[in-house]
Amino acid sequence: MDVTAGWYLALGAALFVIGASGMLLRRNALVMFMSIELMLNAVNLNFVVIGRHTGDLNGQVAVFFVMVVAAAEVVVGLAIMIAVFRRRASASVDDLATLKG
Amino acid sequence: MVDYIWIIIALPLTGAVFLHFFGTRMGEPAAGAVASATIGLSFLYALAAAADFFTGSGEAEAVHLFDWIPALGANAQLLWDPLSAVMTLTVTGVGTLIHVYSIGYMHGDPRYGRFFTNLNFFAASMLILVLADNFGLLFVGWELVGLSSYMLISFWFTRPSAAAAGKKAFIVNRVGDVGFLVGLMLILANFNTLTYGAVLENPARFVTAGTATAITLLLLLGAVGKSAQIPLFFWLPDAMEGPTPVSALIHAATMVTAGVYMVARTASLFELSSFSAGTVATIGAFTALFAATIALTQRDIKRVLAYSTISQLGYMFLAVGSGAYIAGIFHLVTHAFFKALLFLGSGSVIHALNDEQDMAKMGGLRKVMPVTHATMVVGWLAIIGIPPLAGFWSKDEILAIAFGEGGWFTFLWVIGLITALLTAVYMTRWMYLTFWGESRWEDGVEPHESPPIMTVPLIGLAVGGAFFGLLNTPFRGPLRPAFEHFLEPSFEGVIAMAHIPSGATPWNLATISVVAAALGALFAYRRYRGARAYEIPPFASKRTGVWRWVGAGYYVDDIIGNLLVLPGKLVAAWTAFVFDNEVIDGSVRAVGGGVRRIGGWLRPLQTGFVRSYAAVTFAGVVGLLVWFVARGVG
Amino acid sequence: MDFNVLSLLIWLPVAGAAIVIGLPRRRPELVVPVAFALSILTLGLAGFVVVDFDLSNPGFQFVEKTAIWSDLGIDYNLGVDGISLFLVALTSFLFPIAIVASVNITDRRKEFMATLLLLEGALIGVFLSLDLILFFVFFEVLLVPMYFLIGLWGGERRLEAALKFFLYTALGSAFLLVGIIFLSAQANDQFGSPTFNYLELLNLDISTTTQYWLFAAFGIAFAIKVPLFPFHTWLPDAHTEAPTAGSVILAGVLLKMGTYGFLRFNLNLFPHAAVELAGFLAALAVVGIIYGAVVAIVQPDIKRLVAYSSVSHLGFVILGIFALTSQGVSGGVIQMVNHGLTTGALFLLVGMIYERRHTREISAYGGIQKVMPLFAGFFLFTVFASAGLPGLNGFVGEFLILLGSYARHPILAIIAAVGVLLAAVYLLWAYERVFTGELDSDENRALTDIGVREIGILVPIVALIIFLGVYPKPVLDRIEPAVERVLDRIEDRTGFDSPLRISDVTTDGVEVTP
Amino acid sequence: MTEISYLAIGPVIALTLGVVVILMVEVSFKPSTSWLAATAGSSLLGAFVLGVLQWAEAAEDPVIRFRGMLALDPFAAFGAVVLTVLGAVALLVAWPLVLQQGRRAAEFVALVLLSLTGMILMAAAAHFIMLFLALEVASISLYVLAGFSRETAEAGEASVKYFLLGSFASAIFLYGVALSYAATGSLSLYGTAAFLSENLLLDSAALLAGIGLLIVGLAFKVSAAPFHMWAPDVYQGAASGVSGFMTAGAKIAGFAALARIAVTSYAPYISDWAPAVGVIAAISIVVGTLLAIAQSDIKRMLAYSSVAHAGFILTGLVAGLDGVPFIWFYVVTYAFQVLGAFAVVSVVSGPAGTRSPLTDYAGLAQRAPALAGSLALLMLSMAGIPLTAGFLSKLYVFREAVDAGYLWLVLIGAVASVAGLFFYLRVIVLMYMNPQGEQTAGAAGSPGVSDSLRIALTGVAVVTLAFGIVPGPLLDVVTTALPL
Repeated sequence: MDVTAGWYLALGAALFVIGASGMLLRRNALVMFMSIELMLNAVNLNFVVIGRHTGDLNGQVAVFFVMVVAAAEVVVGLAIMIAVFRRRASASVDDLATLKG
Repeated sequence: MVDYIWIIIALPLTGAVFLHFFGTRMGEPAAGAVASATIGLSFLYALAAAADFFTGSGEAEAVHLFDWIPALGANAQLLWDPLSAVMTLTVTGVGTLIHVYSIGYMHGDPRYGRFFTNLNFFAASMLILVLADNFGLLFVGWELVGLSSYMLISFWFTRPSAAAAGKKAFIVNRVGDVGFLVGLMLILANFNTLTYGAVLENPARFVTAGTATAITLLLLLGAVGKSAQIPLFFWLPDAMEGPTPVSALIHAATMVTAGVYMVARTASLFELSSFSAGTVATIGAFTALFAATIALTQRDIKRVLAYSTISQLGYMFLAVGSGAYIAGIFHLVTHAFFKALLFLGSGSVIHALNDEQDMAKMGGLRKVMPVTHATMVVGWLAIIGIPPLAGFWSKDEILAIAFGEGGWFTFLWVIGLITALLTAVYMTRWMYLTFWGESRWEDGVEPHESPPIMTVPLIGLAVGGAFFGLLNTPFRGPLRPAFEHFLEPSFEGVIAMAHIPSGATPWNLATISVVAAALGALFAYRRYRGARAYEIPPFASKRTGVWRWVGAGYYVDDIIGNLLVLPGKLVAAWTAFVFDNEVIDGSVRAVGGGVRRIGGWLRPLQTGFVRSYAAVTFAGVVGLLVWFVARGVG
Repeated sequence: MDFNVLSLLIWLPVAGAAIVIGLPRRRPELVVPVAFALSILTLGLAGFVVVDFDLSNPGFQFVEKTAIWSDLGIDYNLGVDGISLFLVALTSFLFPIAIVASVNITDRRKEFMATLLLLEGALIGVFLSLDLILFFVFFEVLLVPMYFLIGLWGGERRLEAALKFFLYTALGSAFLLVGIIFLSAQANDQFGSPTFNYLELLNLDISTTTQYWLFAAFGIAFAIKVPLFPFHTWLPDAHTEAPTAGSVILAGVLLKMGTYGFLRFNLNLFPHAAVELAGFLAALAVVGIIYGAVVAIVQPDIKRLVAYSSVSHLGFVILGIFALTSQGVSGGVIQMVNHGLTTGALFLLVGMIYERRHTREISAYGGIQKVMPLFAGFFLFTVFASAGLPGLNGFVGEFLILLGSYARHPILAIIAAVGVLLAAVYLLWAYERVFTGELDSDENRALTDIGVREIGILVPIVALIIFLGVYPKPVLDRIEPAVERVLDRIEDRTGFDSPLRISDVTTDGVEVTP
Repeated sequence: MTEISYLAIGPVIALTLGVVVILMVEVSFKPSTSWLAATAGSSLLGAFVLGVLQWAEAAEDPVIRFRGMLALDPFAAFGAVVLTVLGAVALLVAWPLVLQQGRRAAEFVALVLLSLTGMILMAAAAHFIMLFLALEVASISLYVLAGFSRETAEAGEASVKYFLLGSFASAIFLYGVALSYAATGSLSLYGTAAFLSENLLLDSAALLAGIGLLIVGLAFKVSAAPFHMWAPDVYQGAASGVSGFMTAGAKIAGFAALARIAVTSYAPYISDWAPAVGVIAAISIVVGTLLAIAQSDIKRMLAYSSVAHAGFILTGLVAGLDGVPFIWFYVVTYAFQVLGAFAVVSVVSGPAGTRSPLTDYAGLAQRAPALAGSLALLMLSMAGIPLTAGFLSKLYVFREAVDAGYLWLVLIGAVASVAGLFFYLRVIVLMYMNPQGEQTAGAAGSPGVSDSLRIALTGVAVVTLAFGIVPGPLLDVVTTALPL
């Protein structure tokens, strides 16, 4: 059997959902952030596949931009987290619940 | 002359307005003089204006003053016809005498000026009532006299009883007025106007007997309220809280007779419905008897007269109910004379005994108050119907006509006759307890004859009470029934005018009633001659059986109080404090609070945990996807 | 018109508010005179309009029209007809009185007077607007000054009262706004261009079902304002907590916006629905008449008593309007004015006694007629005016309403007549408890009678009360053509045949000597 | 005719230039705050002027430049102008905060300008990738701004939450882009539009799913329920001086982007997405109002009210292109109102403060009449009382929604706006009628108001009133500020 675009898209979707569920289930801020990265990459996969499928370069190019943005996010995100979690033992986001209601 | 008929109203009205601003400053007796002058002048004017009617050359005229509420056919428009002339003359005539009397009676009252303001204002209102040419204006007068009666009854407002009595009078009258008002609704709906001419001229053109019955019964409710007939009579005795001249003018001579006048005025409607007419007569007869019985037992000199007034008004209702409109008006006039006389006399007595009203503390005043006594004797004979005094002629005409109607009316005649007997009893008793027998005055009271300013009006009224009756004797010849001829033009439209049966009947009837009166007087004479206070039954400590009932006015006030007023207040309180506060406003508050509470419930969802936020967001995503994909696929 | 008198009527008080605020802080004694002068000026303008009003023209007069936001069809469009004329006059008449009545307010007096003047402008605007958005703007914006009036200068429970008043009425206007927008959407479909112009919207033909919905949307807003039973509970609180001037304006003018709205919009824009629902609304009105009176009887607080009496009286107005007869409707219109005068006067009087004794509890008084005879006289007079005594203004309205509505709602009219009796009950009972009897407590013995200023503000009202009662012709002559026009419109839109019109009535009797 | 148009990126250049200069100078010298102000001001001024030029240019012939990347149309131009003005006012408001930052002042200013560039690009982007980049530029700077003040733990918490959820949303948005790309084969907004108008999709599931995710991504930015959860925490946690800018900017940019893609790319599918938008609007209005009622902290209250307002603005979107001008009107006027409101908050509870309980406002009218007055005006405007911009905004969006047949939504909106009075009036009551009595009023002395802030507040108040009474000028502009 040959692997059509549909499979890749399905894989992308699966990865995206895995990432999303990681976001919902994990406590550790870093891990949550990683699952977001996973979601972004799932989307990247889609872009590549569709670009390949339609022979349109935009898809391929988009991936690079997403990667760059993701990198930027990493930088800022990690900076923020360090700033916040420096004083704390864990990096559990559940400790951050003073603002609510 | 007639075109300026409004002057009759304007005079006392200006008097009232003038006195309102300057009366207090003028003080006595100027204020009283002004008031008496204004009303006296309007009496003279009315006399002059009525001249044509005396000669029989007069024509009924409507005088248009200005538009008031044209949309209802109710304009400021006066009607000058024999009927309104008679009423005007009575009001102004008797009114003048009472005004003069008051100059003396109210001597020394701190609110002397205000009293005459109100008295003048009452006269003006009453004149509006009798001169109105449409039901709208009639209603104006109708209510204004109610107002002035309210203000005069509670004139001594510091006495709670007086204030309460005034309020009671006004509200009970209002009950009747509701009926009156609804009656006017029907009139407008059926006649498309409130003007007398269009309504009363052959109303059969517009209404069936049924409608006429409805209208007349509603009007009757109003009349019953004003004229203190069953079931709305119980305000009048309390109204005696007012100064005696007020009782004389308003609650004996004029205002209370407005009901009779109104029925007579709307005769052409009443005759369309024999039922209504019968109701009027029956109410009248029974009220007459009922009130007379209570009058037997009262010890307050004025309350006796109050119940007597109710009873006499009953006679008038009996008259107009049996179609004897002229007889009714006739009795109205004679009664105005002798009842005003009696009231003013009692006023003179009260005055002499330093505001003592309890007859148990009177007696033997004949010697000290000769003039008053003399006039009272006239009044007494007049009211119990001894010829040739006024009461005899008018009352007997009524009884005769009722008898002549036959059927049910014969029964009413019997009641009327019994009432005549009772009238003789309680009035004779009244005379004994006040003027005759021995004195039972409190210590330190030296009664004295009232000053001329008070006695002169008494004499004037006495003359009227004595001779006015002769104006309407059934004799032919020199003493032809002038009064009847005088009034007849006003009742042209009325087909079924009842007249005295011809032949010997009236004479027999007259004899019967005179005998009845004599018997009553005789009984009272034997019973109360030389009586001492403690041994006079109605006064004796132990009132037994029926006397307790009668003495308490059949407990009507208590019944009203406990069956209507009290439950009414309870219902009102429940509506206000339970239903309105809890149910209606409560539900409003509930909505407001509910919104707040829902907000409170939602807050905990904002847990502060990032992951739950993400979860909610994700749920939103899923929901949206489901929606879109469903649409995309379907 | 060479000058836009109507605009002046609206904006003069508003500018006045600015002027008052601008007055120097160190000259507090200037505030009242300036405010008073401005309101008198406004009254003069209103008087000019009343006099210059053309009786033969049943339509709108002094019309001004300039497109402000034309792309949305929102115009600045003013006009006055026989229906709004006397409401404007009443408004401009009551404000000078309200101002003089509140000279004793020392806390933030400037702000107080400015608020009053703003309120006046907005109120006049409500009655003059011929553009629905303009109407709504005034209708809604005047909640703010009123809110501050109650909330800043009110009694102990002023805050909740003010909030209740604001929210309750705003809820109504929310529906009104949706209704208005929907109406203009209809116009957009039918005319191809959106418009909020009342006169143009009159030409819409709206399906009967839509009319019901719109009638409801407008109706709720106005029913709350009137207030109709059962939307009335904001009123006693607001009236009771408001300062005297506030109560006077609230009862005198604000409530009329509801009745006016019913007459101006519900009857004209949705005739079918109006004819169909007339019975229902009249029934609500009658319930209000009786209910308000019954509740008033037992109120221990005299201001609350007067407030509930308003519920009862406004019921008469609505009954008259939805009688759909000339007599009923014109009675309703004149009764709006009457109620404004009498209830306004009552609140003034209550305010005077409150200033002296600082209690509204009826039970705290008794026998004070002895120490305050003048006050008692004015009070009794007003009481009877309010109880609809013939010869005074209240009667003319009630008489027209009752007799006019019988033709269409006989039963309801008869029940309403009982309201006249109940009015006498609660008013006279209250009078008896406050003024008559023995003068027992020392506080009451210490009371002083009203002074020149207080007499001065009462006399004009009293004069008007008598004048309108004895000679209402000038007023009726201006009202009736406009009312006839409304009914004609309903008749040719719906084929409804009004049971009683002016033309039906005859005044011919015995030959009349001119 | 070239694809390059420096005018199209003019404002962006001006701002980025400003950022670069500020940062470079900052590292080498210690510039005074006044110098900072001057630089920031001039770059904002430049951006503004260029924006106006854009408008003048685009008014004649709107075009797409940079090979379908950026639109040079009135829509973009207007966005640029409004956002630069907003940025300026925001800096005025935040200036006390800047002064407190000492060495970090420059970073702060730079971040504000940077996020502005992102927002401006969001309004101008004609390509999904462009849009994504703009979105990220704007958001990432906001993440940092949210946690900028190190004093309070709340700030850090706020920024972490904002960051995590924000990037989560971005991912979702991006996935939506991918799906749309899959369905249409185009990443350009206008390409997508062209494709959809030319050929009819047999199975639009993928496309619609994509649209759905795109809407979620942007609804998150504008904090529409149920994607609003972050908003209250972030706006409260962030320094009062800056949360106003975060709210306002995000709203303008987010709605600009949302409006553009909705009415250009996916116009043919309006019957599919409009109802969904309507539902989101309804939920936002109801949830925002109800929760705002329950708040005791004014910042949270404002946050929830901004959720409700997001709902009201979305109400305008259901009308499609017809609604766009009124979305502009609403979002612009609202943005300045919310900025002003937070400005007052930053005075009362300190520019770096995070919490601002309502009780602090008791008796404010006596202590600071001007502040109280302007806050009261803003509250009334947000509540939609006539003669304020807030009323007209609501009126317009409601009217459009009714025309589009969304009566139910308008009814919900109208009733909710009444319930909203609850909390707007509560602030006024506290300030003027002061039920607690004097003891709270005595507690806090008269707060000092910096001149910059006074200017900003006056401006905001004037705008709110002016556009409430004579909306004409603004209306004329927004009715032409349509996307190509």
